[in-house]
Amino acid sequence: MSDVAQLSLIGVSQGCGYALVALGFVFIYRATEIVNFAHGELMMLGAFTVLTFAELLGLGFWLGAALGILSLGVFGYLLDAVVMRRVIGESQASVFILTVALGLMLKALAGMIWGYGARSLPSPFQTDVHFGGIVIGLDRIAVILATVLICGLLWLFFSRTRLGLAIQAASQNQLAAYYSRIPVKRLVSLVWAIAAMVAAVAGLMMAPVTQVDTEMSLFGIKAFAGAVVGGFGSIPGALMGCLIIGVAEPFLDYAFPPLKGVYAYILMLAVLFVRPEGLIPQTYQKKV
Amino acid sequence: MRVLFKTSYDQDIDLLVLPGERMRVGALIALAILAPLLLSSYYLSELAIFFSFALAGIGLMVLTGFSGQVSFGHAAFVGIGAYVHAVLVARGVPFPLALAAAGLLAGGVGAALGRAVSAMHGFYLAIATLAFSIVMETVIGAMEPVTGGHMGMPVPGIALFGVALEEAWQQHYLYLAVLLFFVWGVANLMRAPTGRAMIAVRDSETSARSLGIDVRSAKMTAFFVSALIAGVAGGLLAHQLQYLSPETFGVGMSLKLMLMIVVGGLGSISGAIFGAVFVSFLPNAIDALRALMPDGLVSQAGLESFIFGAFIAAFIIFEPDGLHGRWRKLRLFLETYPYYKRATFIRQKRYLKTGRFR
Amino acid sequence: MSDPLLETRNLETFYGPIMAIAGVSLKVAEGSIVTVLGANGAGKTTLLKTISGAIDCRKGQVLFGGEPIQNRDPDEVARRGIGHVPEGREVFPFLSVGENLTLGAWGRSDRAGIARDLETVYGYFPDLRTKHRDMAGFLSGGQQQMLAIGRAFMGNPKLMILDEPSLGLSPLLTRTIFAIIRRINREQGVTVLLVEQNARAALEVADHGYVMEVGRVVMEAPCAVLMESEDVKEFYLGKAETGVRGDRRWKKRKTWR
Amino acid sequence: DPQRGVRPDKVVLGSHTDLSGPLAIWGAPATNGARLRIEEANAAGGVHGRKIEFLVEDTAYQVPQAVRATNKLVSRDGIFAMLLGAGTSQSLASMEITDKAGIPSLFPLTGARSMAEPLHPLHFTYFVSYYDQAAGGLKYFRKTQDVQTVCLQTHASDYGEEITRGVTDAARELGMKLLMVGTHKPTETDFAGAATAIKNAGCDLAYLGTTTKDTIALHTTLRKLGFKGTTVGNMVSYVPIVAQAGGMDGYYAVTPAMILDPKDGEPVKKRFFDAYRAKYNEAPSLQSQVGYVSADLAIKAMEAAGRDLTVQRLTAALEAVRNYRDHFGGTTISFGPDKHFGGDSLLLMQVKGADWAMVQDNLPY
Amino acid sequence: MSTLTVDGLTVAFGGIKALDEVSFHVEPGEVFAIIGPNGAGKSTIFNAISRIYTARAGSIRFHGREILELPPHEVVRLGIARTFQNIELFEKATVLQNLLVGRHSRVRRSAWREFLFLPGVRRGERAARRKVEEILDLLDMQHLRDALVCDLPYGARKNVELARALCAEPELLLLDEPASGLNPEETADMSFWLKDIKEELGVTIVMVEHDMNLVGRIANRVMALAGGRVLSVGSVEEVQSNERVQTAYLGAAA
Ligand SMILES: Nc1ncnc2c1ncn2[C@@H]1O[C@H](COP(=O)(O)OP(=O)(O)OP(=O)(O)O)[C@@H](O)[C@H]1O
Ligand SMILES: Nc1ncnc2c1ncn2[C@@H]1O[C@H](COP(=O)(O)OP(=O)(O)OP(=O)(O)O)[C@@H](O)[C@H]1O
Ligand SMILES: [Mg+2]
Ligand SMILES: [Mg+2]
Repeated sequence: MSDVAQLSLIGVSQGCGYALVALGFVFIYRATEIVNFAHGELMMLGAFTVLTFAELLGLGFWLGAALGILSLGVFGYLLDAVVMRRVIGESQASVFILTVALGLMLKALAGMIWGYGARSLPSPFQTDVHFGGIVIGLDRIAVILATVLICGLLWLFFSRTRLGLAIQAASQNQLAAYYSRIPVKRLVSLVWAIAAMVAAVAGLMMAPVTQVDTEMSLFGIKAFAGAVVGGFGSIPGALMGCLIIGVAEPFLDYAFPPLKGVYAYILMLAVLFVRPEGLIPQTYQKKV
Repeated sequence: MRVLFKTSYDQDIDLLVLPGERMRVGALIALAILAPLLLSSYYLSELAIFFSFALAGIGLMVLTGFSGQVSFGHAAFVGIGAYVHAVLVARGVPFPLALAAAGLLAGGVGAALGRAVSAMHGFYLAIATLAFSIVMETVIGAMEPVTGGHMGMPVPGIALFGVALEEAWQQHYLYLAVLLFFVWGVANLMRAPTGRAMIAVRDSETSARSLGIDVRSAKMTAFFVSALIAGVAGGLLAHQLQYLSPETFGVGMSLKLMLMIVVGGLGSISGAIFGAVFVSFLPNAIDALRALMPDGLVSQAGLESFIFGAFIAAFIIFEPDGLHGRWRKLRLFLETYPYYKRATFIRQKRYLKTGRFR
Repeated sequence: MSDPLLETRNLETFYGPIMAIAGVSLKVAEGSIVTVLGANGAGKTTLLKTISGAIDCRKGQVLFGGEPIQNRDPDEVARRGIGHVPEGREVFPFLSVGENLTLGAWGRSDRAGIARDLETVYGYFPDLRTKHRDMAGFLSGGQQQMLAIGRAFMGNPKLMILDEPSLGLSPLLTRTIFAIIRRINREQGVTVLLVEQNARAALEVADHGYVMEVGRVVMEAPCAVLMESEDVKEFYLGKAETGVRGDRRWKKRKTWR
Repeated sequence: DPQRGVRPDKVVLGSHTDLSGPLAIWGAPATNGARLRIEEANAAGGVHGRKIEFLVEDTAYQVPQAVRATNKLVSRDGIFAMLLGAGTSQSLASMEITDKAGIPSLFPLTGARSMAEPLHPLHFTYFVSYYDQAAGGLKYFRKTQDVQTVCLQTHASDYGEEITRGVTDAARELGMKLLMVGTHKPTETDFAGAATAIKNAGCDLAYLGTTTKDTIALHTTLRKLGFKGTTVGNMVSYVPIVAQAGGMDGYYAVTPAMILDPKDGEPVKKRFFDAYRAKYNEAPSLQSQVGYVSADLAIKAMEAAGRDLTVQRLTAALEAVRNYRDHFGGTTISFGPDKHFGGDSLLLMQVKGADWAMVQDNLPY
Repeated sequence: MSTLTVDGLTVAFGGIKALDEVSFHVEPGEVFAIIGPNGAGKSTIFNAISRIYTARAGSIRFHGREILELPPHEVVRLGIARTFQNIELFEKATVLQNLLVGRHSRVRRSAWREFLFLPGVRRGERAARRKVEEILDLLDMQHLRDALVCDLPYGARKNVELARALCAEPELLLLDEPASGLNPEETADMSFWLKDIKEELGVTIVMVEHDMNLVGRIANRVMALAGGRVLSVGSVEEVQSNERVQTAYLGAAA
């Protein structure tokens, strides 16, 4: 019984970790319909930047985190203004490949700057919390809280603010958005900035779990699976899908150890076969 | 500009109508036939690997370029083909039969997958195929008695009708023949009703249905043909790798295949081949470039993949229609010279419109 | 006559190698309604898109209130006071009708004015009121057209550019549309540039007209004059004529004056 | 017929390695280390007056890339020997080509048994294999702690399979029970399920066939969930970050080489450390040492082979190496006509207070 | 027997009925026009016939054959082709390719024969091409044959869609606002074509149209729809003079 509680709790925190990454690219997708495969790399870059500020420059965790997140925001803004803006209107496959290429570049760049060895980013949340026979690290609880917070904020942003509405409009029909005086270019750059900041937060929060190195970005692939389960593009869907995967995984691992690592994908395929567009579908039959 | 007056429907049906086209394709084939005289065995083996990848790229082009089904797991079919082929050849099955079996089995798995995912669209499909390939990699790893598991298995040499083809030039002709056969076949398919149905499904499913196209079966056909070709490519590739292990056919290879067709230009057969040339020989080009770089930079680990990424990114930003598109423009420029207009080569502003409609 | 509110000088716009408009100059005086007629493919849509910055011109100028605005981003042009109702019902498909209209008022801060305009739009198009919570993408073709017009109206523009506003609307609504155009022009002083296939209605409501053929302006005159032109009558007003087979099936060559 | 890859003024060595993929953490520093040693040799006039040219091809851990790289090195660059090829499958595929061309494969960057087994005249490796590392570790704990039951968590990969065989065989031989084998993808980050399974199986010892990050994740999760048994891994997890990660105290690693301690004042070590840092702007890692040692071994063998360098002479010279000791305090290395695994024994290290401490030298396997 | 018999057709989205028990029938060889205010449910009728929407109740029979049991792609095989209100062409293909796809329901296919391009395939292609050229001739659009659809202006696309539907050699043609976006001259051309299609090809036409001029010129019977219900069916004059049609649709006495 306590095993069940323990595994569920860790599963929830792991699921929240996936969600934290997923939120970033769902956000970009929602706003630009670009599937950003380089999001994991942004997360890695965020972690390295925070590491640089906090450890290498010795500014301490909190200041380092703040500066790291801000730098990533600027980076995200520039990434859109310099690169992504130019490929608007290209086929989804091309844009996707572009993000893959950007990911390659970022990864190589990080390797050249910081090397390929893993580093650990000492976090202030290193203690464990015990209650009722189960234990969880404070860092895991921080992940859960951060995810809930960011998820809530993004959801409010899209559903309650005019800016959120405008961004969605721009993704659905950019020309019409322009005609409605919406400053599409600036908004989209802003979205990239925010998404990169969310990625940095994810990198920073997940660092105790994954350590910081160039391969950290692979964490993002399961986050993709989670977002797809939820219905790609939906914020609550992403949270739901990632939680499902996060919670199911440890139980499947426990019950049947030899296949650890592919359950997320098997689960996702199973969901997609039943609901080809995820739990909260985001595509619609065209009205003709 | 040159004007072609068509005098029969056959001219629209035939593959190569313009004398220029015929000359170009003929010259390319002639060059490929003469290659063993011109190239060392190193370049011939590079060519053989390139032929295998180009073939797999054509397979993916059928699926993604022509019928709009994005697959990020196509390496799985290459892997299935490679393993089936290698296992059969190792058990003494003649090369052509083994290759055919590899293609058919990969095609069968592809069709089954195609049926299962026929209701998925765009990105869902992409991620589903990616997941499929990850699962497939694990399955191959788990089938240890047959596939050698994660340790992998060696691939026997090629023997055709009892004759061992050990020389690079012999393999060269074999690979060239297989590649040309499938290029021809796919070109045929695309000028016939089945191919047009695939294109129709890509552009508008609703419309395709209203014209009597069974969308699901069109998708299955596309998956079948595409996976079959990828499987055959896998069989060819196996002999060049000489050693198979499951992770060879992982996400990295799938992305590389995707890269090839995007860089080449989605929706054209020559695009798949141009793209394969580009992606396959880019590392060689980067290698050559290294001679020009300062010493400290050259020994930087990861430089190759950075430049590789940069090339691809630049390509997509500056020539989103791919090499095929660039080639068309170049031809237009030459044909209309000196009457070309500068505006021809300038892109109008474009606007994103939602892809969330089925 | 005072300076025109909008003027194009010698505009040339290309799609790749295709020259879609070739040296178009026109003037829209402040407070007037100007209509552009032309067969399909004449370049009307291209002209309007060039004016509102949706596509770039290669040559020429677009002057709005005396200032050049060609090749700017369309949102900037729109902020200067040009509201564009595009061809082909460009609504935001996954937002509700209400949200679409709200976005039309982007950048306006006068709450009262917005609320009033919203009421006006719902008054013009009662269908939109009943559907205001539904996703715009699932409206019928005509309803989407109403929404596109309503959205541009919500922006309270100085100049309204309408690309075939009556497309797909019922005869009743078509008539309403023209009445609305006249009303906002008379009552709120909004200048209108109108492209319409329904030439008779357009010429009735407009002050001045241009006729375009394959990318060029071939005729320009006050509407009253245009209506009397033989060619306009022949090709745009659909003069009912009958011949031997009951219908006249051959075409007369266009001569333009 | 002159020897391929040997010219009057130079000898060409090649390497297919991972400078950008998942194993860049091995490939890059090892290549750097080797390069450092080779440049030293060249600065000292080369080997019998020949400068060593070291050609490195990045494979990004892809087999097709490794095959292409090998083809290039063999057919176009005409290398004399392959040094430090990275990755098991990559090296196996590469060796299919080099063997045919009669080119020796020296010290591939992997501990797979297949690198020198079955015995092949051209294959040499100086690591004790992962297989034997597992055996060595289990033997030790059987003796010292009377371990009866073992659990194994390892990669679903060739690396994991190798370890599984090592652990299975050793356990059988030593009369221990293997209670559970779990495998995971190398990229996994969460081990709650696996750790619970290990804990509930009640093993005395958990063998971790893991790499760096999953070692940390699995070990800390095990401890967090209250697993009391011994935890052991192999050389792959023997890296500073594993010790520094926090919560790793008590974790053992079996390794054939030792990480250089920068605070150690010994001049050889210090010279290496400073030179490496100066050249590559970062501290050397275990892999840098491995690269350096591999190059050193190769250079020593070439020197011993004499001015008339041929493959036969090289392999003969290698087979004559006895009790070679590297500069960094690793175990001794000896080769012989039927001993192409160079390592003579192992080291047992343990994490103590965010650092690795030696528990046992000369650990037999 | 009627060509098309629609009986009690009900289509609903959520709680709202877009069509509420609509019944009508279309006789062989006639032009049957459907008019009605925007959102009346006209396009929905077409979408129900071509099985894009699922009907909640009712039946649609074509020569007595129940359509609602068929999968969408079978409908055209019975001989029912359609156009779309907002144009659904294959944008990145040429006009010719679009029309050839239009032949899809009339050609025999076999992927492997096509892969090898056996002689039979070529014969089939030639035959399809001949038919397509006839249609191009009929609609006077040979000059557009090799143009890419995405480069065409609105009006031309409308015609391409009509041509594509004709390529299926339908017995019944469903046209959703064929004249919208056309100027009077082009509308006149359209009316001639529709007459030719009806008289020379013997195709029965059901069309949704707001241009009462066109309706008046070619329709044999008209059905007026509003709010998903039938207001009135009859000759053009009868329907036009119906009071409810006038208030709901025409506005004033037309
Ligand atoms: N995206 C495009 N690419 C290439 N050519 C185009 C494109 N859009 C329009 N054209 C061409 O430009 C010319 C003008 O088209 P435009 O759409 O402006 O005509 P229009 O007068 O609005 O016609 P309609 O009355 O049918 O709307 C046409 O010949 C058309 O073929
Ligand atoms: N897929 C859908 N989802 C929700 N509502 C729909 C859908 N399709 C149609 N409707 C609704 O059904 C009603 C009828 O739509 P339909 O398209 O049939 O109208 P129409 O008569 O063709 O009008 P128009 O002349 O404007 O094209 C409209 O109110 C529309 O909003
Ligand atoms: Mg137009
Ligand atoms: Mg309609």
